[in-house]
Amino acid sequence: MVDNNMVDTNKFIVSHAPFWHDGSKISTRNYNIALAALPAILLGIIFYGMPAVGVISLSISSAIIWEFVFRRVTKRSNTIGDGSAAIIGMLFGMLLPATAPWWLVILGTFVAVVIGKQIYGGIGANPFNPVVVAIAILMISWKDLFDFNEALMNYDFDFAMVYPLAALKHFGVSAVDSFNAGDLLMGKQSGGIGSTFGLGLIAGGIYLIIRGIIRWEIALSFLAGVFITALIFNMTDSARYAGPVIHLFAGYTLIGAFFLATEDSSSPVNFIPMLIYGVGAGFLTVLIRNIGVYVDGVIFAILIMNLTSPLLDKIKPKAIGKAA
Amino acid sequence: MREIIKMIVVLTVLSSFSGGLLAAIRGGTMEKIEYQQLVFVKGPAIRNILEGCSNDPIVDRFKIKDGDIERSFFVGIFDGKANTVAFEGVGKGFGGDMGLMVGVNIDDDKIIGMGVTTHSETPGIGSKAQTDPKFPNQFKGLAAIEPCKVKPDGGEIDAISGATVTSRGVCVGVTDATEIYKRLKPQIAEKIQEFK
Amino acid sequence: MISNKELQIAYGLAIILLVVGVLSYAAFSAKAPDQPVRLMFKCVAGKIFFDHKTHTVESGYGISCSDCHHNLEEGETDPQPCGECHEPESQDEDVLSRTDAFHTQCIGCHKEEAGPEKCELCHVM
Amino acid sequence: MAKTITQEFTKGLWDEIPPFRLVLGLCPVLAVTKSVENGLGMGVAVVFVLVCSNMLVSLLRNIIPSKVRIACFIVIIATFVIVVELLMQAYAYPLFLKLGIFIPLIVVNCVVLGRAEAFAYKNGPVRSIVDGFGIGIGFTISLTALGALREVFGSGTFFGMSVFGPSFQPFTFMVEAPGAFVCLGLMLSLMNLAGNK
Repeated sequence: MVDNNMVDTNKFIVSHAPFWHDGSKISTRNYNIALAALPAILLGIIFYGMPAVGVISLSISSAIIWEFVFRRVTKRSNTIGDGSAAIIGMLFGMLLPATAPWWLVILGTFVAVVIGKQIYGGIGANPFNPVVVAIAILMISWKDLFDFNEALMNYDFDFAMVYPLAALKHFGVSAVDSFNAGDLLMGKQSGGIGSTFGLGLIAGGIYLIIRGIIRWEIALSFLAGVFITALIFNMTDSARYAGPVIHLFAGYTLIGAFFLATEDSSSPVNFIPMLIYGVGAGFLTVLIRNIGVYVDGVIFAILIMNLTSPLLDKIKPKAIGKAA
Repeated sequence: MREIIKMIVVLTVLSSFSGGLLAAIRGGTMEKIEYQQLVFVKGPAIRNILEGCSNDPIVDRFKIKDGDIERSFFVGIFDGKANTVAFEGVGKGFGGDMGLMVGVNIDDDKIIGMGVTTHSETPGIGSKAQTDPKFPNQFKGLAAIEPCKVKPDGGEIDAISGATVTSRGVCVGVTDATEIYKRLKPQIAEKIQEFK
Repeated sequence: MISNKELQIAYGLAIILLVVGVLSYAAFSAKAPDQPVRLMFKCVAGKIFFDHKTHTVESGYGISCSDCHHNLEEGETDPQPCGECHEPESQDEDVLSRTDAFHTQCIGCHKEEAGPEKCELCHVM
Repeated sequence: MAKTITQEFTKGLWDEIPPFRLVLGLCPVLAVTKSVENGLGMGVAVVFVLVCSNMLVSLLRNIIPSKVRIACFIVIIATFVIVVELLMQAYAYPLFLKLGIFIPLIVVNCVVLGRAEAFAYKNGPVRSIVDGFGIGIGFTISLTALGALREVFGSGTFFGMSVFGPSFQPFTFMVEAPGAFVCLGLMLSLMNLAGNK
């Protein structure tokens, strides 16, 4: 006789059909991400004016058009309605300087949508974050256009229009003394259209975490990775390596933590892997910034961690009932 | 057993056939290859130095043994007279050794031109020694029996801006060439008679 | 499982934003201001990020135009950009090449006043 | 299902075009296609080696013992590769300087060894020559196309002549190593797209 009391039977009861879909769809998720990114974009537009509007809108529309064209040419179903192309375009535009020429935007969205996503089979099948792939490829090709100091040299504001990470790399820690956390969070630094307004990005990120669209594990562990690594570097030699504040609030760190590293199909799904993924990306970011040749390391750090994400997902709890 | 012998025989015959073919082709192309290497590696500098000569200096060349090494000399014929030779000296630049071709008129012992053949200097800075004609032109007309120096060292050569080490290296190379010239002048004068 | 409404939103978004994007690129092309704010000089040894405004305004170093733009001495009114005459590879014996012109101009002043003098403080990657 | 001589030739141009259909010999494909000229030069060198080695292997196919056939193929191929290298040095020195190490590496190019093993060892000399010629031309076409694509976008030139004028800012990613992989992948997928009607 089997002892039924050994198993808590209640846990395995599933109710009868019909089931009720709670209404969440891919498109809803994506439009929520767009909503979360809106404050950062708006501040970028206020700062940089119509050129920023041009970059963002051209980026979103060309991404949708590339996806439409590609699906047509390959005779597959039309997927532009799920909003994923629009999100790719939007995030790509947010990373660009406001003066990006039109051909750079259109080529970039082509790389992101076609090479970054559709070649692999479309939404959910891409091994890398499409936006990050596009930015990495373009950044290698046209360094000058991604040099924020050079790109934004005609903008005149009441704050120091210097790209903090470039100043840090070229002139050392003393050059970034004038940046304080408050100014950096309010977007008073030069950078991409949607990547400078730290407060807006954090607010958007928290909104997405509460709605359950991005995983807090990845975002927070990324920031923790950046913070801890920067702190260790800073403690070993504070004259050569800047403190964690500048690393957290300058460059692509915040947009990377909340919008890029958390992309669904290229990040791990289990708890421990997510933590390793986030901390690893943060660690590599600071490593590239402090030791590597590139000014900002977020892009390459996320790409590398994307690569490891299937491996990391092998770390998972044992299935119930299986022998060790 | 027969199989093994067959394998050995086939492979041996094939290899010796291939060796013979290669030896033949190598023998046939050796001269041509040497000529090509000279044309493309040293040719531009030689042609610059011996500008206006009526012969092909890469064809009209001779070799002189200088101690353990054999040096190539390229003859330039001007106005029907073979009185100019170009040859190579070595100087140490910023990125390693530089090969310098120096042309000397053996009648009056004057340098008629200088050119950089091989170098690994910084592109755009030290490499100007090869690309910017202003710098090598300064060597024209200098006496080929005296060492030459850049201005900061008490000489008369203007250094390339931002590339003092390279300029100094070029001067060392030219001085090296003048020493070779002093040492080998009798042989050069003797050999060059053949081209008149 | 893509509903018509979603598709319509996407088409609408694409078309509206395309029009907005093209218009803002066409109508609001970024014009360089009359007096440059910052300049980026490109050269082999590393680009130079030159803060023109800080050098000219009163609260900065307060250097007058004619101190550097020497064409003003010859009676002209508009300061010309340095690169206008000083070409990278100068053929004219009387005109300094761009490198030499900047080196004399900047280094001379930096030594007299209190500017940075080391190469890597101006030439950055 | 015997093929005609023409079919043996044309299969190398589309159905079995290396490196797109037979994904073979990728090392030179990725490494030397920075410009059209390099691609074409490499292609011509491979055509010569392929035709000669195919012919010789086919002629000797009844003599070569099957246990040491690979060794024999390599000896034959290596011989012709060195011949090409010497000839190139003697008559096309600038191209030799550009292609450099990749000429000797034709020895280990799978396309050449693959044709010797899969075709010339089993077929007569005429067919083998035609096959080598076809595959070689296909290889040349692929390399030239890839080289053209990468050179036009990556440095804005075609055979060294400027295409887009001086204001063009080259897409340097294309002439770098990862660009070669992306380009090859895109061309492969385009061919599959065109093939799957």
